Amino acid sequence: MIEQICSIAEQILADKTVDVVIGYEAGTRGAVRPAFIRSAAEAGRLVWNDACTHNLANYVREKHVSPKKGAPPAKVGVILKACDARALNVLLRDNQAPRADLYLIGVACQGMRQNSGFAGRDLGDLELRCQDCAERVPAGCDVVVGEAPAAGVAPASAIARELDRLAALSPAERQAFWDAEFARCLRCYACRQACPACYCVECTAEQLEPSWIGVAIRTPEKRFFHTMRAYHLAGRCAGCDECARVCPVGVRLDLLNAWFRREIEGTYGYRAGQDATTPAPLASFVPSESLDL
Amino acid sequence: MNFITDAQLRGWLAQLIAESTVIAPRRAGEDLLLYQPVEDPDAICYDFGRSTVSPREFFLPATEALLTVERVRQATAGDGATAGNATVAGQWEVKLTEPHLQHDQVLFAVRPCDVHALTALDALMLKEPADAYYAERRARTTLIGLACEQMGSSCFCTSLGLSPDDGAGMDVMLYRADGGYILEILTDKGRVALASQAPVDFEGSRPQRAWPEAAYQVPPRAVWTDHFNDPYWASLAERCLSCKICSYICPTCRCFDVRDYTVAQAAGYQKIERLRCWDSCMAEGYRRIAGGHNPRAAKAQRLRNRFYCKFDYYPADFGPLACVGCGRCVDQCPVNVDITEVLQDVAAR
Amino acid sequence: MPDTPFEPRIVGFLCNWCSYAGANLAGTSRIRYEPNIRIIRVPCSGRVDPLFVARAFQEGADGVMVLGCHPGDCHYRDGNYYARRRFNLMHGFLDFLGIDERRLKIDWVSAAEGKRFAQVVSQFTDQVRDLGPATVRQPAVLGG
Amino acid sequence: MARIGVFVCRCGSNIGATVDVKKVVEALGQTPDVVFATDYMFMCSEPGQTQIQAAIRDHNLDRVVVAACSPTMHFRTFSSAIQRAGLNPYMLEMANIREQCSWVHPDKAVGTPKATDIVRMAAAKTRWFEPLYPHEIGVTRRALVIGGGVAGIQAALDIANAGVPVVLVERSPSIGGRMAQLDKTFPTLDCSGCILTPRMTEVSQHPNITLRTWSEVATVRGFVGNFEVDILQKPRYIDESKCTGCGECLTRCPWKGFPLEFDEGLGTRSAVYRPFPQAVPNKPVIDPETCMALKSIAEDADRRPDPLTGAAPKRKPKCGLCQKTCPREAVDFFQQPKITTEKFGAVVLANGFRLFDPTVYGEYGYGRYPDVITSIQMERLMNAAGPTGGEIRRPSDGKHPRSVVFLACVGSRDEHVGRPYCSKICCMYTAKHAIMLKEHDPHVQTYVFYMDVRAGGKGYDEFVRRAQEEYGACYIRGRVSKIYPDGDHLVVMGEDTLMGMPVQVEADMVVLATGVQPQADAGDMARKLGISYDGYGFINESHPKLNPVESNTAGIFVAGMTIGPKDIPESVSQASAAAAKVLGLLSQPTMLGEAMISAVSQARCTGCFTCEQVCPYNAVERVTLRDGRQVAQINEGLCKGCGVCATACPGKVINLRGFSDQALLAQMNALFTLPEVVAVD
Repeated sequence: MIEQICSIAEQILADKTVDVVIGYEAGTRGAVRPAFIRSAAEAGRLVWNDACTHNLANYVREKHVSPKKGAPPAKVGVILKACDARALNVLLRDNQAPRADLYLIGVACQGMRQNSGFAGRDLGDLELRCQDCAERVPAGCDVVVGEAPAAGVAPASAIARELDRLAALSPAERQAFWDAEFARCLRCYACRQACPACYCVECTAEQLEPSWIGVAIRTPEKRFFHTMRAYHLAGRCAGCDECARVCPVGVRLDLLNAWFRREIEGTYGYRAGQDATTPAPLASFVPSESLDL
Repeated sequence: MNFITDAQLRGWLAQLIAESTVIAPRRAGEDLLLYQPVEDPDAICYDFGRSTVSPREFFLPATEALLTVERVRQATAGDGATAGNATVAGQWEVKLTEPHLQHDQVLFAVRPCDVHALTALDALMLKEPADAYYAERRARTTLIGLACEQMGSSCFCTSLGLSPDDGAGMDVMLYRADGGYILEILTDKGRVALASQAPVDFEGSRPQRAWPEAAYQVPPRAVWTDHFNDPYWASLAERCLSCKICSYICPTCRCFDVRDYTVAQAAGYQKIERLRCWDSCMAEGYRRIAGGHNPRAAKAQRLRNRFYCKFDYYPADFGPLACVGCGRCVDQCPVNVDITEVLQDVAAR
Repeated sequence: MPDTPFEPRIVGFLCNWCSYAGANLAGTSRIRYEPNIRIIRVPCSGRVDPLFVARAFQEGADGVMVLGCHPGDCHYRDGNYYARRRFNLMHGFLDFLGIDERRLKIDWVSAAEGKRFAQVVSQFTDQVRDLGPATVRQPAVLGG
Repeated sequence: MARIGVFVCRCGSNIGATVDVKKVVEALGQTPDVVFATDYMFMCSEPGQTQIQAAIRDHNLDRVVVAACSPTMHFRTFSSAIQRAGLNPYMLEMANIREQCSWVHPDKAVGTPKATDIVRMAAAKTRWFEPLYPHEIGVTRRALVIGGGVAGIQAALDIANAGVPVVLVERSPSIGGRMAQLDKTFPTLDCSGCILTPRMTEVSQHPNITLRTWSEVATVRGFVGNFEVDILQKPRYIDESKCTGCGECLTRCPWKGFPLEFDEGLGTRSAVYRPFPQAVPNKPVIDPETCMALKSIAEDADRRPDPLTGAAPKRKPKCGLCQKTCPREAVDFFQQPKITTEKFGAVVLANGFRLFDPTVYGEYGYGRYPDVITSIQMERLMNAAGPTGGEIRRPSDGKHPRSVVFLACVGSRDEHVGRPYCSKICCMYTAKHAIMLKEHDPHVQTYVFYMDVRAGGKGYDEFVRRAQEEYGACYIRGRVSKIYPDGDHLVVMGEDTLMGMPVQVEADMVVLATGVQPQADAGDMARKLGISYDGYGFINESHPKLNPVESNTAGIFVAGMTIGPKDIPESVSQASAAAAKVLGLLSQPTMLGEAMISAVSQARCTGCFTCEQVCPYNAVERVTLRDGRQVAQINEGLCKGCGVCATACPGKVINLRGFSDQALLAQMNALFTLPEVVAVD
């Protein structure tokens, strides 16, 4: 598979289809990390394995690729897993990247392992999102490498089970659970920075007018930040769970987003990133639908 | 030298807990170890490598009110001057409050690197005019160190001339031994903290370990200066997320933001707090100035600043390096920006 | 203060054209209702950011009401349809975060429904009073 | 720092009796940024307003809170008062302590703290107020009237007579509408045609009116003062510029006997036809469904010009008699639909109504029994220009009826058919029919089954009484349960609820007084115009009392039955009212837009255009900044200030002026005495 990825990268760089290919390379201490390949000769640096967990759609937005203000956007080739491709669809839908400037290299995915992407850590079991994943082959790409893994992997739904467990608690118990989670949060904003759908020019959490949250790093502010972020991502979060992976103190941000995804899919039949055209569920309505509280 | 058994240690900690705020490492999740105030010696994690977040927050809290201003309307007669049937707002009394620690602090099982970091911070924070808030916390905190038994995979303190079992800066130093700890009282503060205890005298010296040799060289300042405009920084920064993980878990990062907030606004009463909160030079808006200009708008400029601050600016301005080789940022960076790799790359260019 | 019975603090976001007018009609008709609600007038229920509601709870509200025109009657044609979706989700999400769903009331009250306005407000107030003080109350520096 | 003045109104005892106003004033006087607080008996009175103005000057106030009644009551009063004292009129907030406090909480111990909270919240909100300036919008001095019935005709004439150009669009071949079908009008029994046709002619000859019949409004873009409308001209197959209306083609067309819509199916027409002799324009239309020539062209490509080369058809159309006959060579079988785009400053919608279809009442047998007809059919039978030349002959055998039964409220006041409202005109036209029948034939006996007689109006009740007393109409209060044929007559079974007994009437004819309902495409039209309509499809007025001819979209006015049931004088009055509104709007070269509208902070806009997706008024535009970023911009003429975009914006870069996030949060925070940023280092 990696040979194929490298040769595609080599080719599209050589024939100037793209200016840069965003893929994965080997980092220090056994880590895998995002790589920006700018010449065909470097394509051999690319790797593909079960630690390529980063959602590279995050780097596609113009500001990452053309750091100089006003420079024309680079043509970008990018390697995407199925979840990454959904996130990219959200960006396309929201006009955050022009499809014409992108060359999407989809890779059929066996699932990523826990601890992926960090130096000096041993890989664990499959990531929770990968345990649940029913869509292993990315859609809407210019080329797809690899084939769908053999069926038969029953989704373990660890995230869904946790949602159910929390739903069965009393509101006070749920509040205690989240207070403990948010208490650890450092407000380092890694969740936001790693999120492809967090593409705001200025985060609402840092705006001064209106100032929705002060700069204090205390539980009420943190709770409000995460409430706000989860709501803003409702219908935008495609479930790559980068936020949960990068969190240095293990806050269960995946659950917040999974709650909205489950609710939106159940109520409005919409999956974030299902395509690049369907309007966001919170920006559309059906006159006859009911208020179902 | 003394020896303290595990049981004695727990007894001592129980006493310290009763007298002061004891901050100690606790397991907060899989792969997650945090320094937190403890109420029970058994809640402490005694066997650990290094905490996920440095204990710096107990000297430079993530959020602290530098001062509180209250305006209270005077309840004196003739107040609320009335003209006809119109009431005009009257006189206000202003009250300022400064924060102080409620209890003395004990930081238990702190690692040598984190205390080296405090020493490095002292060069800035205690330099006259000293930061009164930091100074009070430093003065009222007893540091009980715990020597490392081995270096973690990302540790590189020895490359910076430090040692994993160095008791410098500690008030009391502990070295793990069979059935307890070899204990070294290093300061009067340490002696006071241990006053009520009677640890057994210990004949002999603390355990000597052979630590790995320095794996990395810190390039001299001139090299950093030469490479300021190197395209290396732009390519290194491509994968950087511009998050603040590295700064917030770092024992020497100390940047902050100060803002005033109204926290109560009632009839006849108003309360304003001046808050100092952590900030990070990695954040996009960190250097934005009035009018909107941002001299460090590009993330490459910001990421470069991190390393220059640690190895060039801080030593130039205050003496010590602003890095102690704890390796936290190496472990925690989600996109593998590895400070040791940077040291090698800069040296090699 | 065990002697003072608990009186909930309730914030009500009312759309200008229907529900606020309905509240006015309750007034002109002198229909009494529970006094706990503090009304914030907005042009449309579609103006009510669900985060206003999250903020209200954060800052000490025991209950929040969002009242708009009946679906199909929006002065701005579609505003309440968007509000309906937003609050359909936010209602459950706040509950997921630990804010009892019975503390948030979304309803439609027309300009003609003064009596119903009074009933909806009184019933909700009683319900929140029974639930007791909200536990999220954590006045914080959130900025304004 | 804001300098807020608070003025608490006692409203006589309306507020003063249940709110301790002095305490409210005292509490507000201690609130930060409030530099002046006072109370007065009647703030809205002249001395009250003067007091506010004096305080603004004496205390250098920059914001004013008036704690009194609802802003819907007096916002404008106080807004203009502070404006006269030199403040921007939007630096005012009204705290509603009357309708929403003193009137509903009679206990002072409850009302006083609540009123204090309400006023404090209002004061906190004003701290975030900024002066607002309504946007100036250029105005196109031209009006569009949609619908050529009596309302549209009246509106067009009134506007045109004031010197403003008008385009009148009518989708049928002639203007005149429903009124042209009528025989007489109640209660004066004027001949409908006699009073309407002169107006129709006036329209066609007016220098300021462009008449577009057989045309429809396709799309509407733009906003008040600046509408851009696509008008679809359907092919008439007769060149209007050549046709003189001589009618030669009508006499020669061999394809006859098709039901004539204008006669409600009682009369017939040929394939080329005009709906009625006085039609305006008096020019026929060829119906492609029934014309042999047009059918042959549609079926056979050889009879059409080559679509690519435009070469002449290889074969001639079939028939073509009209074409051969026409002395002006006006017949053009190849006419195509044509769309023209025109600009208007204002629109009057008067697209009328349709009558209820009574076949849903199976028990009445409409459609099964030929002698059960609707009232509009009765109009055509009575009309001298109608299918029977004004003789009342029943459809089945052409006999003159001797006994005629009328059923009122067919499709009105009946929840079961989704029409719970009163159609308002049926009582009157039924009485008119009872009178006219007797006038036509003194031997006729008429019966009217009714629920209530609703005859409110000048001379109306007298008219109904005349029908009963002078013309012997027998009014029976009750519903009809069944109608069935018996020999050559019909038997009507019902109940006389006043007598409390069943009744049975033998009738030669039964006339159903069908109710009024919106046009089948009323909703489509409303959506095209971006105006709101109710559950039936009637247009919602901007305000049912105070803005009865304005839609909720600025610049679009409504008149006549499209709003709801009404009679001719009411429709005409509304049309004139709408015309007056149009003339007012078009009297100035520019106008002021809304001030409380959305604004985008473009520096922070990500260009996701969620706002564009949600805006009900298409007020979001895309603009490209100098740095190449595409961002949103609000069209200040289109925005109505609903704030849906501000809420939907994921980056919170849209704010609604007057209801900004800051202002609303501050208003809420004041309740909890909570935080606001006062300084940023």
